[in-house]
Amino acid sequence: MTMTNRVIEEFKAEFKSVDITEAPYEKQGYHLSIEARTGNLLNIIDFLDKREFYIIDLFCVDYQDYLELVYFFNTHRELCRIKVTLKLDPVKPVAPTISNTYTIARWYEREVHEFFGVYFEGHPNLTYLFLHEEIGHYPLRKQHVPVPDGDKKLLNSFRPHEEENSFFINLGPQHPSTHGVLRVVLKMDGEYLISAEPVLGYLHRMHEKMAENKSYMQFLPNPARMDYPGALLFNLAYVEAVEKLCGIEVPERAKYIRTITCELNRIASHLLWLGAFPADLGALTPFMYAFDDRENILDILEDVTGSRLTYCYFRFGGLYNDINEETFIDATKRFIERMRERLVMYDKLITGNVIFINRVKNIGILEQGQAKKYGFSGPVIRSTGIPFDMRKVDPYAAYGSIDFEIPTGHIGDNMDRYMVRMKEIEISLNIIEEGIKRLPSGPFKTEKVPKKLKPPKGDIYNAVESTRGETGVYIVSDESDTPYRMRWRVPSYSNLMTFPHLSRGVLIADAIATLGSYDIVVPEIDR
Amino acid sequence: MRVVADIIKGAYSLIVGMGVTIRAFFSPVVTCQYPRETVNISPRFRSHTKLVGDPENPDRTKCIVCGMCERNCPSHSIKKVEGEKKEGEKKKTATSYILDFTTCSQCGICVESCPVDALEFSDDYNPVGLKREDFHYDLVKEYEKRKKAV
Amino acid sequence: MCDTIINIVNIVGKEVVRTVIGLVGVFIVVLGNAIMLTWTERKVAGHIQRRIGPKEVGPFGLLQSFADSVKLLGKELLTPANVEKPLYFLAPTLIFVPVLVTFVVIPFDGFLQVKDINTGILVILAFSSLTVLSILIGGWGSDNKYSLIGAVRSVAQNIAYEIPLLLALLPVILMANSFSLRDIAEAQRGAWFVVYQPIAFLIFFVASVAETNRTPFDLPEAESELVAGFHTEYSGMRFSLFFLAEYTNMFIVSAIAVTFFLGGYQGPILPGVVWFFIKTYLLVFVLLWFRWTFPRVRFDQLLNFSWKILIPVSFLNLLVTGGILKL
Amino acid sequence: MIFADIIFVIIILITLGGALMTVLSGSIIYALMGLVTTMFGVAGLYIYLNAPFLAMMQILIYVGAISVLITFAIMLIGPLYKKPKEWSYPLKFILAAVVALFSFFVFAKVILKTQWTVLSKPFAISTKDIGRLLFDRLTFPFELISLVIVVAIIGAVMLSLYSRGEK
Amino acid sequence: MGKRSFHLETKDPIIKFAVLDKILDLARANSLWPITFGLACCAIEMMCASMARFDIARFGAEVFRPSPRQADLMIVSGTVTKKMAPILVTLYEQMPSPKWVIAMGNCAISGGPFVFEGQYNLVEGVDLLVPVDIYVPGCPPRPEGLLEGLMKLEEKITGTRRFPVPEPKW
Amino acid sequence: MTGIGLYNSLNVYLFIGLALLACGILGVVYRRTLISMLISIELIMNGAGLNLVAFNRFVAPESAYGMAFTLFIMGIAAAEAAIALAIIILILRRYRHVEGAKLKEMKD
Repeated sequence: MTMTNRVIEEFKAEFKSVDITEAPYEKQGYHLSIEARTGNLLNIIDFLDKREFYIIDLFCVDYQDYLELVYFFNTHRELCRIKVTLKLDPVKPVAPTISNTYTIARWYEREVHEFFGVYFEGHPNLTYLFLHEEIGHYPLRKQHVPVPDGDKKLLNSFRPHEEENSFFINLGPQHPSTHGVLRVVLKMDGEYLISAEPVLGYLHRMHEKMAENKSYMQFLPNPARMDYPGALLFNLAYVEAVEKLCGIEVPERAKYIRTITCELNRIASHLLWLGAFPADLGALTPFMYAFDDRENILDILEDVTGSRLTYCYFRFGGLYNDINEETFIDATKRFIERMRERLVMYDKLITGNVIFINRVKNIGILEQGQAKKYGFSGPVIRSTGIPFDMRKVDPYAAYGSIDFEIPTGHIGDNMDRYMVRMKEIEISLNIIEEGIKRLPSGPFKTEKVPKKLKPPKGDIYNAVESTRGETGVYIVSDESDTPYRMRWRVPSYSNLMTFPHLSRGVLIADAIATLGSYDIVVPEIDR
Repeated sequence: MRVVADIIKGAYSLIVGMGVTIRAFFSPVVTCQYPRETVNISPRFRSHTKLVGDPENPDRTKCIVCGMCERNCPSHSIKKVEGEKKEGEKKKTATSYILDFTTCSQCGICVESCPVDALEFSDDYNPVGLKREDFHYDLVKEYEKRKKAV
Repeated sequence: MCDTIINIVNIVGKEVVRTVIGLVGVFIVVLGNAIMLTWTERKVAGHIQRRIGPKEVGPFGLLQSFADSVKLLGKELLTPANVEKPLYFLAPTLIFVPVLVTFVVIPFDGFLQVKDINTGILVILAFSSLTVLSILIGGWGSDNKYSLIGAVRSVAQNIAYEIPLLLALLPVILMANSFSLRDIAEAQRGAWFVVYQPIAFLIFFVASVAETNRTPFDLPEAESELVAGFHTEYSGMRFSLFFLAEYTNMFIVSAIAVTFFLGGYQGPILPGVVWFFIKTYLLVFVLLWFRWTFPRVRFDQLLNFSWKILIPVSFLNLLVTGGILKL
Repeated sequence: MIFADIIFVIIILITLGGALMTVLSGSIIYALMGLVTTMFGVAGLYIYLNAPFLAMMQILIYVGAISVLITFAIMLIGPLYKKPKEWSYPLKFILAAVVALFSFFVFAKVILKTQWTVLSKPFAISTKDIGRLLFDRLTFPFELISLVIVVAIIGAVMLSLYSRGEK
Repeated sequence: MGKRSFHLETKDPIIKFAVLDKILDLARANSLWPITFGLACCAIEMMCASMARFDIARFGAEVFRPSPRQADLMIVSGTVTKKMAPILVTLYEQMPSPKWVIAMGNCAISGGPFVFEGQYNLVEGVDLLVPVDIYVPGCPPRPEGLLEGLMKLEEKITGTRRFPVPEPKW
Repeated sequence: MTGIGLYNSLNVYLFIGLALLACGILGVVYRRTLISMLISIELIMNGAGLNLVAFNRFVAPESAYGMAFTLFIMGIAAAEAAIALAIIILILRRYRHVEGAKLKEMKD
């Protein structure tokens, strides 16, 4: 019996009055959908929590007549995505908070609050997370709804009161180790952290709002700007979602090229992290070596896609252009050989270094039990020992036909996160090698794609494994040529939010090592 | 005894690391000295777009002023695509094609959507300027300049 | 008129004239060394990272440090609003005193020494504590939390590492039977003390890396944690003084290590001063090499390393040396 | 040797100025700076007294250890006491000044009254002599002092451990 | 496009030491220390420019200072949002003069591809906040673009260009 | 031209030491925080050391007792500072201030 059937049975037994409907997975990207009401939402959440479901995402859609809160759940053992919806009154939207069960919801709910004006009863700290003082309306509502006075509780204007034994430090937005413009308000006692509170939105570029103003085609360059180190993977998530929504078939060759270029991009992204992580610990030379290797990938990818960083290469139904077969395969093979040698060098320079080991081992330990509370993914979850990888769980592109292993860690400390990523580079090299061997010939793009895409009414959730974890895109279509609502589920967001938990009572140096080990990309979090 | 062994092991790992760096110290540099030499840039490199000349009539570009690129551009970088119909020709001839490169995202949608393949990416990889208006290119004029240079 | 001048010269005496000339020489050496070292550091860093480093400014980029120093001199002298002005101004000046004083007693050659003081090493150690003090008041006066944390770290680190530093020097002082640096250098005519005291040399070298705040012990200015540490709020000239002091300190600890363990100016064929500089710069190169290879240790690890390993080992070393010498 | 005199006077001024700064300045950190100045002055006086070893030890111990320790403590006390009120009511100041001046004049009288038997022999005590004395005649006090220091260190560590445990 | 609130003015000093000024200008042009201030995608290309392949160190500009007090050059590499704007201005003001700004990438120049009607969080061009000396367009610009910008800045400071001009490509 | 030889007179040193003592007493009595009291005590110690060395130099130039005892004073001063600071920090942790006059509890 599959997970889905079991859940249906158990759910029907427990909730007689609530409907649970099966959704066509191929069309919508989730298996079950439940329509909850304010009264029974918490019970449903409890039901899911008991069955080891983790929360993928929480967001809101404004249907004008009503607001709909959407909760997405899945399990780490087996693919079973459940969409729970909750309809709210658009004038005075109030919902119960689920942050007592799922900790990550604390931040998701704050986000919904500031973008839609939904109030969450029982939320411990319903302040603004992204927006700044000047914005006087709820930006993602379809109509202009002004924010009532006294509701704009901003961390921006938050002047933490100093206590006798502690003081506050603003780590960022301009700080060498926050990898961009993240701000973390640290409450410290000497060198020890008492608590940490991330403040986001310094790079909020309104991607989700922008999507509602652009056609499907015109949104293509945007995903690459969300996660610039792994641009192709975000591109793929978006393109595949739209393809599923419109039912566009992709030729085999395109699938393989997508896989190969994505894995190259993954290595490039991991190399960027491999440089930045020791740099956070004070070693600057690996940074240069990693970038040297990365340049090699960029050369290959530039020859394919035409850009060095923010690729806009995948198109609905295929690719922008075919690869240049001789040069590409040759260069890739040479790169694989070189990279394998370099990995040995990195082992000598970084992995074996006693100072490095002492700095990362047993620091920032994430337990398996927290995985469902926070919904973190990618190398962060694999480091805790859970072999959860979207490429394996829900194969897309050509991953289904290529065999590869999933590296896992043991205790989930910084060292494990480091080792998992290093191992992933190696595995990516294997995947690329395998993909090149099997690369079929044929067209690189389907001909049948209409110039103006007008997908049928409905919604879709599609997830890929980006370099940082599960990247999902949720699109609501209303038959026009622009998405009605587009939501991005980004892995760094949930990964980062474990930081307040991990940084309690540790040294500032350890906290920074932990922050570095997440490999966060701020534009992706801020969107 | 374990402490001593740890110290020795640790010191050895440090020496191994130093070996890596000193080897790098004596190996050749990988730098490309930019203004004196340039990296081989792929022909597919995407900079701003340029107009392609009509092979039949080098005085005009291939552009037929259909406005597809203008409509499809994600960030409305293409402004003022205008042209006139010259006598004796079937298609319109572009007289001005203004590209605001400062909002372009080099996605290639304009190139793709052009029905007559009049657009191409140029190789202008290092543009700099002193004001932002420097990058409002008139592609027709640029085409004429290029033609003169050849 | 003429009388008074002669009088003054008489009163001042040869010794003072010699000292003044020596001080001027020291000043030139300090500046030249710092300029040279900044260039070397960037060049070494470049080649370790397989790039070129400074190249376009002057031949081989040799004028790079000059350009930097001229630029820093020409910068606006900016004083942040909330600083404790007297402390803020005093710190960069104070950090320069020990640097100048220390050079007075270092024997560059048998005859090339500004002044041989019979408590030479004590002078160096005594005045080097001023460095800590100036970092402290600089960090304190800056009214910046990052500076303050950097300063506190610096003090804890210096207190912890001054002890093994001293204890590592003591066996050599015992063997040479003198505090004077020249006597110590002369005592190594036969064999260098590093042969008898390899452990002391290692301890001294590690401790001196910590004393100069270099990677892997660069916690007071740890970039990824504390922005720029204690000199976050300093700019222009004042910052360049910190910069200068850091590079001169690197030279000084290497020079002391050379004098104490590597035979000072002793060496065949070449004149002593050349040997001295060769040995010193080799040690400086090792310091640079360290910096561009290792990550930074953590604060508690740093202190533990000193209290739990360096100090007991150096005590043991001292005891054994004393025992062997006197029994 | 007029120069020596001039420098001597300067050193005296430094010493006394530092001492006054120590007691009269408004904030602890300036008081500490005053103390450091005084210590340097006293070290200079030691050099005039033909005791360069003592001068160096003075700087090494007082500046390098004690004042750094005190600064460290001030920093640990933290921003709370960055500018504590050092000036209490003037009556107390007057009282303190009276006490200080009184003791000054009493001892001054004593100094001036007493006929010191100043021997005009050249003073030639080297570091070696001090060392000999310390390990010969004064071994017991020397060991006692070391004991005191060890006890002090242990005590300080215990105290700080106690305070940490309490938290 | 919003109105510019900054106009670049050059005031002639009353007394001029021609030679000294020239030396100072030369020194300044050849020792531009940037502040570590990465905003978005372009920050990666900025890092690339300082890495082994392109090595900005050859021009003496690799000394990325984390503290604005010690920096001369601010490379605004990425999108400036309204929430970030006051911080950017603070950082600019904390830099001691003479100081320069390079707007790197289309976002910094004009808001780039993120400009659309109804946008609520974007500063459309960093030149609305601080005076910008050099504009380097691209999304993101290649590292060569940044190096070229650096040389253009040197040209702007000293008045002459020391380096050869690579062949223009179109 | 010879100087007055100010530095060759015992009384000068004694008076400097005395001045340091007076300053120290002034500080100890009137300063409020414990740390500044400690600093004042260090002043007194300095004065005492100076006196000892001066007597050694002028009254008993053949021995080194004065100097040896000055060294002892330094050692004591260091020990005293360590203990005192530990106590001060303890007091700070417990009473949240370091003002001597307010410490009533200790008297009981």
